[in-house]
This record gives sequence, C-alpha cells and structure tokens, in this order.
Amino acid sequence: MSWTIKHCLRLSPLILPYLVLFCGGVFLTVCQSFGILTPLPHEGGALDAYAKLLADPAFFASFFFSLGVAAVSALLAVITGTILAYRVWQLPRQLATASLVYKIPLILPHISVAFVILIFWSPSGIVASVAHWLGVIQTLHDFPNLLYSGWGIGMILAYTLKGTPFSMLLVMALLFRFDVRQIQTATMLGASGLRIFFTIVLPRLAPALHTGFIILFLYSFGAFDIPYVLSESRPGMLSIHVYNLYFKHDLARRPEAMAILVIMFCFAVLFIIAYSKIVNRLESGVRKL
Amino acid sequence: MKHAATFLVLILLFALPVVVLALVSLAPGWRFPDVWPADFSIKGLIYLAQHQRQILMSLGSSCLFSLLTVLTTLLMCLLPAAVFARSNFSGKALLEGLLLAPALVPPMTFAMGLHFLFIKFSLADTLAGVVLILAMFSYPYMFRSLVAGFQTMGKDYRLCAENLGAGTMSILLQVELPLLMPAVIAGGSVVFLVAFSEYFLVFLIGGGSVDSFTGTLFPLLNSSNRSLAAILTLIFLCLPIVLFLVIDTILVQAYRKKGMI
Amino acid sequence: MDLKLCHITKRFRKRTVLKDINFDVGPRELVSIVGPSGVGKTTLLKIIAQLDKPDHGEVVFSRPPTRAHPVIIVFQDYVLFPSMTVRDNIGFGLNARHLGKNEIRKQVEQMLVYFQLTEQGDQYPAQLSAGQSQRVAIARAMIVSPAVLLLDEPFANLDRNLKMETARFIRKTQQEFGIPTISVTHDLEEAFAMSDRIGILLDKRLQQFDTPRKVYFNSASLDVAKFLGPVNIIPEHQFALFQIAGKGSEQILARPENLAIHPGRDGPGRIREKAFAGHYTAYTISIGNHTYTAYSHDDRYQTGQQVTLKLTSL
Amino acid sequence: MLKKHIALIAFWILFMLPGPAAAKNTEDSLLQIPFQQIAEQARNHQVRWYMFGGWAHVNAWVDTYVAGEMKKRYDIDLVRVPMDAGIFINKLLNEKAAGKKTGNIDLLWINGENFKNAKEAGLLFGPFAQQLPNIRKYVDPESMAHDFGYPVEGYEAPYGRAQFVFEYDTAAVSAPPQTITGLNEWIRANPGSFTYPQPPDFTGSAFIRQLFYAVTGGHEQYLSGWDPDLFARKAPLLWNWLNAIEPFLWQKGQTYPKDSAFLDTLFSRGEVAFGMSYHPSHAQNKILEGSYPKSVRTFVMKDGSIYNTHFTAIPFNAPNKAGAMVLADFLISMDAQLSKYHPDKWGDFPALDLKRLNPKERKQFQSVDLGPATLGSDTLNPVAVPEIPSDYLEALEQGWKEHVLDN
Repeated sequence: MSWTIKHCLRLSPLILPYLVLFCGGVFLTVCQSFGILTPLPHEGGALDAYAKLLADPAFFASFFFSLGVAAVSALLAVITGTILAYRVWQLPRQLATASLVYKIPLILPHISVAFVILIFWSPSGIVASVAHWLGVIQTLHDFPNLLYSGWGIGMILAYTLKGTPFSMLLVMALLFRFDVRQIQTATMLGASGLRIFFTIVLPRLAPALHTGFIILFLYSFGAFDIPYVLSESRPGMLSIHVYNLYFKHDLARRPEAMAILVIMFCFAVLFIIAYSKIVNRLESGVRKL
Repeated sequence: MKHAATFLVLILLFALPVVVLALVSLAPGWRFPDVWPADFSIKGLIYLAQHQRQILMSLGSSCLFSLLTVLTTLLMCLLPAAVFARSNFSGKALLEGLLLAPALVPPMTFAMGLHFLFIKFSLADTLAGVVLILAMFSYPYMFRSLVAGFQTMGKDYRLCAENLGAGTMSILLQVELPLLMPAVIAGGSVVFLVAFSEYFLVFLIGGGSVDSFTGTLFPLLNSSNRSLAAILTLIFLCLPIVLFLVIDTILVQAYRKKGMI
Repeated sequence: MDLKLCHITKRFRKRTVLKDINFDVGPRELVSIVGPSGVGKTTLLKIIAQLDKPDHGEVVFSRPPTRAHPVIIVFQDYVLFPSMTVRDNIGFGLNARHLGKNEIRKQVEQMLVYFQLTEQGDQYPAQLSAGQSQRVAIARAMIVSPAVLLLDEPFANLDRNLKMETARFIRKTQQEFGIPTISVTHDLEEAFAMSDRIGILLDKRLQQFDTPRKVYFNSASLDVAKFLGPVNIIPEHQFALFQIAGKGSEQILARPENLAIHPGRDGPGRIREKAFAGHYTAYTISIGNHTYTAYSHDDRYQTGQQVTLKLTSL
Repeated sequence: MLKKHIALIAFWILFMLPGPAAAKNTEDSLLQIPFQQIAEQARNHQVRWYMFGGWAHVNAWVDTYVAGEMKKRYDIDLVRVPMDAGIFINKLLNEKAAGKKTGNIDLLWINGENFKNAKEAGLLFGPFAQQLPNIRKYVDPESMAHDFGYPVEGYEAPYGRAQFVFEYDTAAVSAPPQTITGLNEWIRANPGSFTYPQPPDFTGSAFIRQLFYAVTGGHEQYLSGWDPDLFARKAPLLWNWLNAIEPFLWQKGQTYPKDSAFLDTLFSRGEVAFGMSYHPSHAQNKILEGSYPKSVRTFVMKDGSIYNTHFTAIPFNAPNKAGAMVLADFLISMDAQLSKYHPDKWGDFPALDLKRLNPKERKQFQSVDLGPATLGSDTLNPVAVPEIPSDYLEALEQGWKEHVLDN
C-alpha cells in the first residue's frame, strides 16, 4: 500500500466526519442563506437575505456590540487568568491543592455562570445587599445599573468569570514546564519581581495567551447561552438574533438567520487567519531582535 | 502574607458563588436588602425528591451522551493524531489548522445548517445525532491532546513493538493506549465538560427526545424560582467533580502502582 | 547464520550519514561498531533490522530472517513498555506471535531465571535499576530466538562500574545463545572486552574492521588511532633513540603503554610532567623537540629526570 | 491491515445507522373508532407532551399527578418535555418540510397565533376534539369554537382558562392604579419601578394587547377580523403611549425583561412594583413556593382584562396519536380539572362548563380555596374581554419591535 493511501485511510476517521458534518453543515448554512434547500421554497433573489441585513443598522449595531463584548471579556479573562495562574503557580505545594477551587467555573455550564452573575450583580443582588448593609446605598434604585445598561456589562462579567479559569488552565500547563532556575538566576542577578514576570515569564506564556484569547473571543462572539440570560433588549447579541429568527419567526425568514450565521462564520475564519498572521509577524520580529 | 491576597481573590471569584448558590437553594425568598437570608425552607429539596426520577434520568442521559461523545472523539482522533504526530507531509500545518476550526467557529454556524439534513436522515431527535453534533465541535480538544500525547511518547515504543513482531492494532491497544491514557483523560475531560454543559445543540438536534440535564436546568434558571435553579446547578457541579475524582483516583493508583508517575 | 553488509549508503535529505559500509558477521560472532556520537550508528542498526532502507547497498543474510527468527534491536533506552510488568514485557514477543498462555509462561520463567530477574517478575519497569532494565530488554529480545541481535549503545545508561560487568554478561549470553550480535557503542573498553571483531565508524565510513587487538595496536590510520586513545607519533629520525630497527615507514604510532621508561643519566629524554591516574602514572617526556606520553606502573620517576624510552611490542 | 480496515468500516456503519424507527399508526381510523378502542390502543405506550417548562409547580403537577393517573388508568408513560410553543411549531415545520412522517411529539400545549400558524401549515392532526368523551360531556362548544378569533374546528382540545392580572406587594404599594390612565400617572410618579416583558413573550404580548384595547377605544372593533386600515389608524396611539412612558420604566426603558419569568424575578426581589401574569393564581403559587412575599395580591384594570382558553393539540406526525388523545381527554376530565384548580397544585381555572356538572361536582369546584392572593370570579368576570384575532397579535408584536424597541 502506498504511503499516501495509508495516510489517507488513517486520517479518514477524522477527515470524513469533518467533510460531511462540518464542511457539509457550513455548506448547507450557506445554501440556505441563499434560499436554496430551505424548508419552505424561497421566493426572491439569492442575495435578498444579505441585502436586507446589510441595509439594517440594527444588524451592524448587534455585530459590533457582539464584537465588543467578546473582545473585552476575552481580554479580561486572559489578563486575570494569567496573573492568577502565575500567583497560584508560586504558591507553596501544600496550598496549591486548595487553589483548585479555580476549576469550579470550568465545570459550571455557561448558563449557570450567567445565573451566578445575576444573583450577585443585579440591583437587588448580593452585592447591592452588601452595599446597603455597609451604608453605601439606601434603596436598590441607588445601585448602579450594571446588568442592563446597554453596555453588555453583565455578559462581560459572566464571560470573564467563565473564561478566567480556562486561561488559567492554559497558562498553568505552560508554567509547569517552565524552568524555575531561570527565575532563580534572574533573581540572583538582581531583577525585580515585575521585571521577571514581564521579561522572562510572560514571553514564554505567549502561545497560551494567544490560544486562550482566540478561543474565548470567538466563543463569546458566537455563543448563545449567556446572552440568553443576560442580553439586553438592544442592541442584543448576534446569537440571540439568530435564535429568534430561527425559532420564533416563520420559516420564510430562515435565509436571514442563515445569512447572519454565514457572516459570523466568515468573520471567525478571517479573524483566525489575520490574528495568526499578526502574531507570527510580531514574534518573528522579536526573534530577530 | 504574600499568598493571602491570591487566596482571597480565588475564594471571592470561584468559591463564594458556590456558597451563595448553596444559600440560595435553601432560601427561595432571599431578597434585598438582606445580607443573610431571612428564613430558610426546604421546598426546593422537596421538589427535588418528587422529581428525583426525572432529574436522575436527565442526569443519566447527559452522562451517557457526554461519555459517548468522548468515546466518539477518541475513535475519530486516535489514528489521525498518530499520523499528525509522527509524519510530515506537505500541507500538514494547513490541514491541522482546518481541523481545529470546528472548536473555534461558532457551532451554530454548521449545526443549524445540518439540522435540516439530520431531520431528513432521521438523525435529528436521536442520541446518535446529538453525539455526532457534539463530537463535531469538541473533537479538536481530544485531537490536540492526543497529538501532544503521541509526540511525548515518541516513536520508539512503536518501533520496538513492531520489531518484536506485534501488529498495528495490538501495538495501539497494548502499548500505546496505556501510555496515552493521561492525554486521553485530559482531552476527554474537556470533551466531556463541553458536551455535558452544552444546552443549545442538544436542544436543537435532540429536539426534546434526548433528555439532558441542561435542558432541565435551563427553563428553571430563567424562572423566578431561584432556589430550585441553585440546587440543580449544585448537582450539576457535583457530578463531573465526582466523576473526575473517581477517574483521577483510579488512574493515579494504577499509574502509581506501575511507577509511571 | 551469518550476514554481510554490502556497500550500505544512507542519506538524510542531502546529508550523507553512512557511506559504502561493508562488513560481515559470522555465526556466533559478536561484532561492535564503534564511533563517536552522531555518526549514524543507530541508523546502521535500523537498516540491518529493516526498520529503515539504505539508499544504496544491501544487507545479505545467509538465511533471511523470518517472523519466527527476526532481527531484534535492543534500543538504547531499552524502551520497556511502562504499563506492563517485567513478565509481560518479556513475554510480549511471544504474545504477538499468539503462542499459548502456558507456553509463554514457561518460556518467560526460564528467561527470568537465566537473567536473574525472578524477583522482579511482577514489577513495573519504573521500579527497576538500569542494569535490571537492560537485562529485561535483552531477555525480551532473546525470547523470540532472533536471527540476529542488535544492541544500540548497550552501556549508555549504566554506571561506570557496571559497564564492564555488563560487557562480560553480554558476551557470555551471546555465546550461550549462539546468536550473531552487532553492538554499536562509543564505549571503547567494553567493546574491546566483549567483541570478536570491531569496526571503527568515522566520518561516515567504516575505517577499519578487525579484531580488537589489531584495531588498537595496528590502527589503519592516524584518525582511527587517535579515536581509540592517546597515541605517540615517532618520526623516522628518532627511531634510533627508541632502538627501533624498522625502515621504510616514515613514522611509527605507539600507544603510551607501549613506551617503556628506562631511567638513565644519559637518556635522551627528560620527564616534563607526571600525572597520577590510579592504576598507572602518565609521564610527559620530551625528546628533542618532540613530546611523548608514556604510562608506567612505576611511580618513582621524578620530573626533570633523564630517561630512555623503548618501544615494547606491537 | 485487514483487521484495521474492517474496524474502520464498522466505525462508519455505526455512525450511519439511523435512529430507531417508530411504528406506523392506522391514524385516520382514530377519528372514527370509539374512545374505548383508542384507549386500548394507547395502553402500554409512551406519550410525549411538549409544553412550556418554566413553572416548577406546573411541572410538578404534570410529573406527579398527571403522570401518575395516566399510568394508573391507562398504563401510559407520560414524558413531559419542556419547550416553548414557538420552538416546537418551528420544529414541526422543519419536519414537515423535510418529509419526516414520524416525529417525536405526541401532544402540544398550544394556543393563539401558534395554533393558527400550525393549523394553516397543516401541522395538526384532527379534528379529534369531538372524539373525546369528556369534551362532549363537559365543554360548552361555544367556548372552544375560536382561539384568538381563529376557528378551532376540533383541532385542539381545551384544558384550562386564564385571565390577565397584575400583581403588587401590599407592603410596598398601598393603592395600585385601577385604570390604564391611572397606571400611566403612577409610572410617571414612580420612575424606574415599572416594566413589562418584551414581546413576543406571551405575557408581554398580552399586556400590549390589553393596552391596545384600552387606549384605542375598546375591543369590539377588532373582533370581526383583520382590518389593516383599522390597525394602521389605531396602532400609533399605542406606540405613542408606550414611547411616552419608556423613560420612566425600569432601566429607563433601555432594556426590557426578556420573558415573564424575568419580570417575576424583578418583582419578587422588589426591583419593580408590579408583576403581571396571564394566570390569575400565579401570585398565589409563587407565595406558596416561597418566591413571593406573603403580602402580594393581584388586581385587574377596570378597562378590561383579556382572557383565553389554553388547549392541547396533536401534531400531524405524532408517533402515538391514540395516547395523545387519551391524555387530552384526561386533562379535561373532572378529576384533572379539579386537581389543577387547587392553588397548591397549579390554580389554573377550569375549562369545563360548570353548568354541565351535577350539583355535587359543582360544589367541589366552588369550595376550592383559591387563596388570598387570587381574585374570585366575581371580580374577574365583569372586566373579562376576549382575545384579539391573531393577525392583530402578530402585527402588534412586529410593530412593537419596530416602533418601540428599535425606535
């Protein structure tokens, strides 16, 4: 058996489902966005759905709002995750086990994390109660309007809480392979803690940070669960629009739902490509120095 | 104490929510401005007892399709991961990037397109359909983990076993799989969690026929009955922890006995 | 059973690692291929074991290896399967051949006894010492009665004092099982001690292939000689000072242990340095503008002393 | 090598295996044969009931009482599946378009525009209602002739009645407004303390329907059917009313609770002063559950309070239509209706005609203590107004998004 055939055969358990289910699924989404293969025969032009979307300022508002929520929460999660992971890594061995509490939100489903945010940060939530107890606020109307301000703060909080342990996990994996002697040497040579973190540790963590950011960013951009609980009425996350179009309206609007999905898909792919290109360029620049 | 601050943040961020959930679960009427619940009730627990069959069924169903998803991803990724870890071919990096894509692009984008097809081929509303769709966007975690596992293992064990006359399958099962176990567990845990906590895709493809714990939890999280939502969330939290602890203990014991860790 | 390597050449990408390698191994013979690290010794073994293909040349067996009598490599790190007990490791090859359970157990027990591993039978590889691991690896190879046994750096992971013992053990085992064996190593002493013949692999080529004694004392080239140990070059015009009657050659290569020191006030040499090295003492002696190294069991000579050097034997 | 190939092929076959196919039904005969035979057919099978799943007490009633009785009386295993009506209609539409002959839903809890959409798309099995003995016996045909102005024609079976009520906490508000005008003034006087669920949520949508009646001069004008011109003339009054109060709403009208459950939460936690529900006993349930303070009471507006009947229907591709019919029949039975009426069970108003009961049975209904938080029929009936035809409903929901939300 020739080399190629052997390899293709061995790759087939992955490649075939990939082609049929993933590529096929995306292909069907694209088809339906053009009005082909929809449950109901589509009347009108193939690009109607796109034309309608692109003419709708509310769509752009949602798109950029989703982007913003995703970017801010992913960034926050990566930053807090990295700092916490570094601190936890420095804990003495006996304490390290206790620090495993950080894995709790990893197990909680997104909707439950949203629920936790609701319990804590709604104007009548725990935080408000504590503020009242401390005398900071008098009635619950004094509590700042965090969850439904139109800025997506609730979703950002939830995604950050869920994403932080995830980036901690990625960073820890790298840290455990990190040679402590590098830090010991740097300390002997007189470097400060901050300087060590930024010049020695952080560059080594870069791959985990990039991976973490991409995954969290794209997940938050396209996921449904947390917005379902915490999304504001407007501008609203894209996934909620898709959900409403898909489930709550009649089948005639199926191409619109699919068109949003196609745009989300294209954005995700372009983002991955652009991000990895930029990172590659940046890192090769660093190496040249 | 330098580590106190770290601990405080960890506790506030990650442990306090669980404590509060526990309180909420016993205090349905806990409201502003009480810092501590005014009164407690076990109504939630009674509901739980009344519905234990249904809750256990949905928990079992969730466990079942999550484990099947883990198994499916393992079957999908085992041979391909070996190829990726051990041979070089042109376009490998590109192919790897493409294969990781399903974990990154929003799963809705292909699941919704597939839904119609699944209905046509009677895969919608079946366990198989749910497992397939879950496997399809969670396999990259298994794949990456296995590739790393194969790379750590190197080629020598396979060469040696081949040299001693073993066949491909028996090498895979007898020699490589035990060595890959940590990678399988690592990748499998992520796949399990992703599948276990997924609501939307199970709902879309399972169409209510495939019971899921998130499906039971979701309407309640949205309802005003917070204590029940909190109880179910706590149960949700416990199951994977128990499962991981059991697996971890068994695995650690086995590996410690063999002196592999 | 014997085998012969004919014109083996191997390239990786554009780099040639083995060039025109020729040698043969007789039945019941133990051959060592010695060379510095990274000259492609492991590649050579893989070619013989047919795990790798040469770009040119071939390995000719008098009787081609079969599944019943294969060519077996014992890898450098032994590659014991960590998830299996010593017993299962040793029995692995028989298991792969689908032998009956009882038969496997019987043969494994014999091996355990022979390799003095009875107590370790139920242990896992991680619990073994390096020496035990190696014995398990060799037992695992021997149990399938290989046509040829290949040892990759058999001394690499062993303590210094264990190496020679291991060399003797390998020699004894090889003799008793009567299996042609090729070992590649960079440990010279052990290779000398156990091998029937030795090949020197330098600069992609097999420079010399002969008995240990010949290779050491009659090195085919200065490179070979230098690789095998310290060597003195005696130029023709000083032959007389060493009382050498030889003619025709421009220079003679002499090992430090082949130079005997004879004290004498009128000796042409003068001791410049002296270094104690345990079972001998190394003296640096200058004669004219040449410097020689000589080993002696006699520790009494002093620096500055005048001596005569004599070439003892070749 | 060969072994590996076989393993690969087996792997593929395993993947491609379709799910278990359900048995075919001789369904059209179900509409002719006596109920006895239907019940016989249904025995020992599973019935899957798809319904809204956000109310723990309703879930509990279905899972314990209904499931228990179905098992006991008919040996039927009841499976309750939580799913919103809009979503299962969509699912059925998908299945219909894909030509799926056997689905997995046996019975739906449905009404209003979902019923209209489903019936128009041919998603429903029937007419089956007249086959059910309890309907023939207890239900006033007039009360189940129309659903949101759309003819029912026996494609759904009634099982409960509801009327729109507001909720307030007597500890926080002493005198709730009595009219829509009064509500308007109250909202302006108490900024940040009122909101309503975002349509197309069921309750939020009902609230704007009720407002629509109140601010455009009553319900009678709409009942004769869809009139686009009338709508175009009248709707702006509603949009103006809603937009005018928006700055005084909870979160300054920046966002709306996305469903009634969310409003319940806000109300229960005191963030807003009024709750609302399409179920008169909702507040009582919540008090019993512990989510609402005991001081909560309900009230209705003098301008009118819409009522409707909720129904069950059977999908065209239900795998067990006989079982679904048995369940629908049981739900409208005297026992089930009485059990459902108890506020500690659910408190849902009976859909059967009390006049058709014998005096003893009627007494049983009349003696049910609805609890202090539920209004009696003496308060509810005088203000009851019928539901609007569902074309208006859809136009109102769509219009709300365009003129209020996106404005």
